[in-house]
Amino acid sequence: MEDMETTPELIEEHGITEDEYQRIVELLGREPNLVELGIFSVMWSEHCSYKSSRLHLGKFPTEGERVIQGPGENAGVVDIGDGLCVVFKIESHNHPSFIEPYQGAATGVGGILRDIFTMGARPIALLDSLRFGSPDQKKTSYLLKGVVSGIADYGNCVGIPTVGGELYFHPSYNGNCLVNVMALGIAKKESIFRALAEGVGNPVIYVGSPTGRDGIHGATMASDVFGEGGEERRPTVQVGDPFTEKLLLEACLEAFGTGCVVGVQDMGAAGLTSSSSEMAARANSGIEIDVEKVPRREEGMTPYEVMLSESQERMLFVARKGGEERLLEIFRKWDLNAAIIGRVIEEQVMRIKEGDKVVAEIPVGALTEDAPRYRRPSRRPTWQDDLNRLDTDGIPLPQDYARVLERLLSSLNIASGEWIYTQYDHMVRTNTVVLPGGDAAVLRIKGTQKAVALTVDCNPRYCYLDPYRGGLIAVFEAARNLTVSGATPIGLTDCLNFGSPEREEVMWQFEKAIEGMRDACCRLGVPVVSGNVSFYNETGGVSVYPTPVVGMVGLIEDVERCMTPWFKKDGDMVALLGWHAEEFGGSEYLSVEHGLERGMPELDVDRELRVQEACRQCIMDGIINAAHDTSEGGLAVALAEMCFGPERTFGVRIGLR
Amino acid sequence: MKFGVVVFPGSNCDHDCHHVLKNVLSKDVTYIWHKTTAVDDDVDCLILPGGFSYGDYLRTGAIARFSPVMAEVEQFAKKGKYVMGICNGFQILCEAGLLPGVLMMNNSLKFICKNVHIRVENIHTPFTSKCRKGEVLKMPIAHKDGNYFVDESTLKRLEDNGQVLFRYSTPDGDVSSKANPNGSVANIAGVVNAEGNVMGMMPHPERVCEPILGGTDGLGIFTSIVEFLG
Amino acid sequence: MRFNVYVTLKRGVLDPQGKAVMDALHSLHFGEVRDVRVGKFIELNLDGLPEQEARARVEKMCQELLANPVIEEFRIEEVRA
Amino acid sequence: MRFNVYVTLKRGVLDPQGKAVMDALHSLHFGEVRDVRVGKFIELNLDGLPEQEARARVEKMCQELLANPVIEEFRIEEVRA
Repeated sequence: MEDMETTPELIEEHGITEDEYQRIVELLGREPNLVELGIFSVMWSEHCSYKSSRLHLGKFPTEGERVIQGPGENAGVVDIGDGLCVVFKIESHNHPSFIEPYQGAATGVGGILRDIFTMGARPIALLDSLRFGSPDQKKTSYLLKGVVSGIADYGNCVGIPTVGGELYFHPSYNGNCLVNVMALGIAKKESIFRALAEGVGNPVIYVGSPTGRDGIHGATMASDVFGEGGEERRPTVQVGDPFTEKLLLEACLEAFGTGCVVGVQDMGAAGLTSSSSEMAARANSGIEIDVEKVPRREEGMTPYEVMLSESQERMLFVARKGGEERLLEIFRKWDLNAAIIGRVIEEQVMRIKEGDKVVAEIPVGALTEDAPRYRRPSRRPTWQDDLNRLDTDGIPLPQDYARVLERLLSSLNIASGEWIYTQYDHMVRTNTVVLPGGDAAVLRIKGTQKAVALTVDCNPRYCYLDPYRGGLIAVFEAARNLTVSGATPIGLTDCLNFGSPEREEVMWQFEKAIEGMRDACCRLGVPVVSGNVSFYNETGGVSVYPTPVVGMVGLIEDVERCMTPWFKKDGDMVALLGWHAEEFGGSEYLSVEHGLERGMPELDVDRELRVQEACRQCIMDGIINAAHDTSEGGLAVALAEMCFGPERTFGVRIGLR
Repeated sequence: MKFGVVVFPGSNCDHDCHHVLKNVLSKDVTYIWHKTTAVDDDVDCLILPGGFSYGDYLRTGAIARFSPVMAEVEQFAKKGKYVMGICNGFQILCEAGLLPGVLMMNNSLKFICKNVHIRVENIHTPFTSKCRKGEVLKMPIAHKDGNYFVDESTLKRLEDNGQVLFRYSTPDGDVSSKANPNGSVANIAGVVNAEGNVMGMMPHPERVCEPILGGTDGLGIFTSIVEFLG
Repeated sequence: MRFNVYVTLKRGVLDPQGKAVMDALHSLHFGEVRDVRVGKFIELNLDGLPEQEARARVEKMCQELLANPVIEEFRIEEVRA
Repeated sequence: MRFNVYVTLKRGVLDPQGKAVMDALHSLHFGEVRDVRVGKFIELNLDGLPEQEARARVEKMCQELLANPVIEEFRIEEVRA
């Protein structure tokens, strides 16, 4: 198979366009062989190269005095004082989860956790943001059951608490579910590691599960839409082993303490190929790998398969020359496969050998910096205007407000997610101070008086009705969740789930949503430190609602001061902080009661900032017992949610005048 | 007085137990790697923590039971020293035959993580001497295989010898099937061996030893063994 | 009428449980074990139906519930009373 | 040389998994299902040993690790190549 000569069909099957192929020939100065073609196809896929989004992502603010590491590494790093920092990121595993929900979601958890501990941090929290089609679809319940048990089994076995998340159902996700997983870790500032293949002659060590044929072309699959019969791409699903992940986590953290580690990266999408080339690119060095030395699970694997395999639970280390034995000893202690498979070299190329035969040699820059960048055409959809026309007089007032509130509270996008999060161990590591069910999860930082607050949030309906304001609100709503917990937002990670970038209206939605998020981040002074883009979430030409999921982290200086949304004492006064407008455009009420998705709520940024600051001040001064933000379902639902406390249930009486 | 927290590949609550003993109760405590074959003499009490030893593959605790350290744990118990198994630790002690019975899959077939209430049945043991008879403790469980099973005759022996330490109950101490989260026979949540020096329980006391985490009902278990060791 | 259904992982799909059991057997000095794969064994008791029809029904049960078609395969065996 | 080991719960021991699978089958309109029991199916590949000796070794593996004698019983079957 290796010496097959690259035919147009083969190129097309690798998802590479005609002019991209010409560019490859130019960069190599010759035709690529099959191994090289495979490597280019995964490294230049949308998923790895961000070719349709890179130009727009540049608009985000990524600096700030707390920022230690912004976008470009495996995860973002933000300083929280006391010599500590938080390391966090959110990732998507949408396509694998649609094909095999259990393993798709489980490997999503495994992958995001490796992005955290590869930076030298101990992961302490997981959150999941899940979106499915309408509940009456048979496939929806199959996907939901598989995804939840996949996340539960993997997270529980690895021993990292899943402390929060969101669950949303909407017909636009019938053909494509969204499974975004966020993870956060803690590290000392001086023990942060970066993915650098530095120091000519330093040995490259492979550690973790042996390589199999799973997931080959996982990266290109994620950059491709499903046709109606998309399911026959089944063999590309990877299988996760949380037990090996736990060994890998402990072994890596132990290895980092030896001083023998120069650089490290986990093998994520595009496995060995992306980890090795990206580590070399970041260090302006080269890397040489002998595939024969790579531990394997199957016989007769070709260099093509070894380089593109996406077997899970594998890491690539660059060791200080002479320190490799010390590292191999630690990996043996933890019963992990480990082997020296290559070394850092002078010439800035990735050279793949099989024994002493060179099977691929590619300039490192060609795979990373010189990957194509497209400014895709974008156009405001014609149907956008009448989305914002809502004739409120035509909407009848409800006859029985109590029944309406009941229907809202039992609608799946508002109802409690307790039946899900009780399947997750959300208390292990004994840091969880505010348990799931509140606005944000709060975790104490042992050894300090501080705590961090975490939330993931996005209202896709707003982003469909008005992408700019939808993006703006997504960021402010995440900040609100942190503020009502008593936290100050300090950093953001995002997972931008959209349809095909080759469709103009999708690109318009993408640009506008990013502009809205950017403006909100600038006004809040919150930097974007990591993130992920997932395009091609569409089936049969129907794409998902624009879903820019925001993962935000806040800091609480004194953990005793953190706040929860539930009423605490009889006789407490209830006050609404902020302005109440007579509007219900784009509301859950309008959708649940009248099946309408029209109009859009206003957001006055200055007022929003003042309300959040006032709320935080009230909490700091200890003059309030509960604080909750009004989101889906509005004021009535917010008040009801405040009554259902984990310790006690309360009633509340409100005078509307 | 010194504690040892055994670390199996896949243990997750080892850090949590170590934290309570060292930072909350300021006792001397050390980690014991599962490949060790000799525990130093000055260790008085071994704790087998919660987690997913060996990924819970085949059966929970089935493989950990053969770790090199387990032969040492058996000797340690024979010498009359104290052994505490929490969640996965309890499963391992049952598989090793140091405690009677088996922990099967919850009858809901789902992993359950929530606060439950347990009633203290016997206060004449090193693990419950600081509790009051019939006292109800609020403690979290986090397991998929906590459905304790013993056959009829063993159950009778446990009841007669007072080896049942805790039963799942309602907040006011009523041992009803409604209060049983996983289907355990006779609502059993924790037992002790005939000699009284080896204990296993499914709920996690180490997760409720600090007010910031919502309560201190778990402290009684640790302070009992501390006081017993004198 | 009784049927046994054997559900196993497809060839090439990673079997972490099989690997863990093999390592455990090796640590118990059963060095001769080359490979282990762990699957599910389901005993089904059905009301009397003509054999052909019953087998077709069991086939349908496997496709719809008992096996995950993406990574598992199944074998059906009728148990003579 | 290949052996199959079937590990099942002893009669009289509650089988929550079997009950749950039966309920699910009923909800999928497979009303003819009377009873379901779920067990483990373990495939063992061994180096060549005389059949008698190999079977005895597998028996030992089951008693020591593969089955929990308190609640489980096992059946061994040699697979002709």
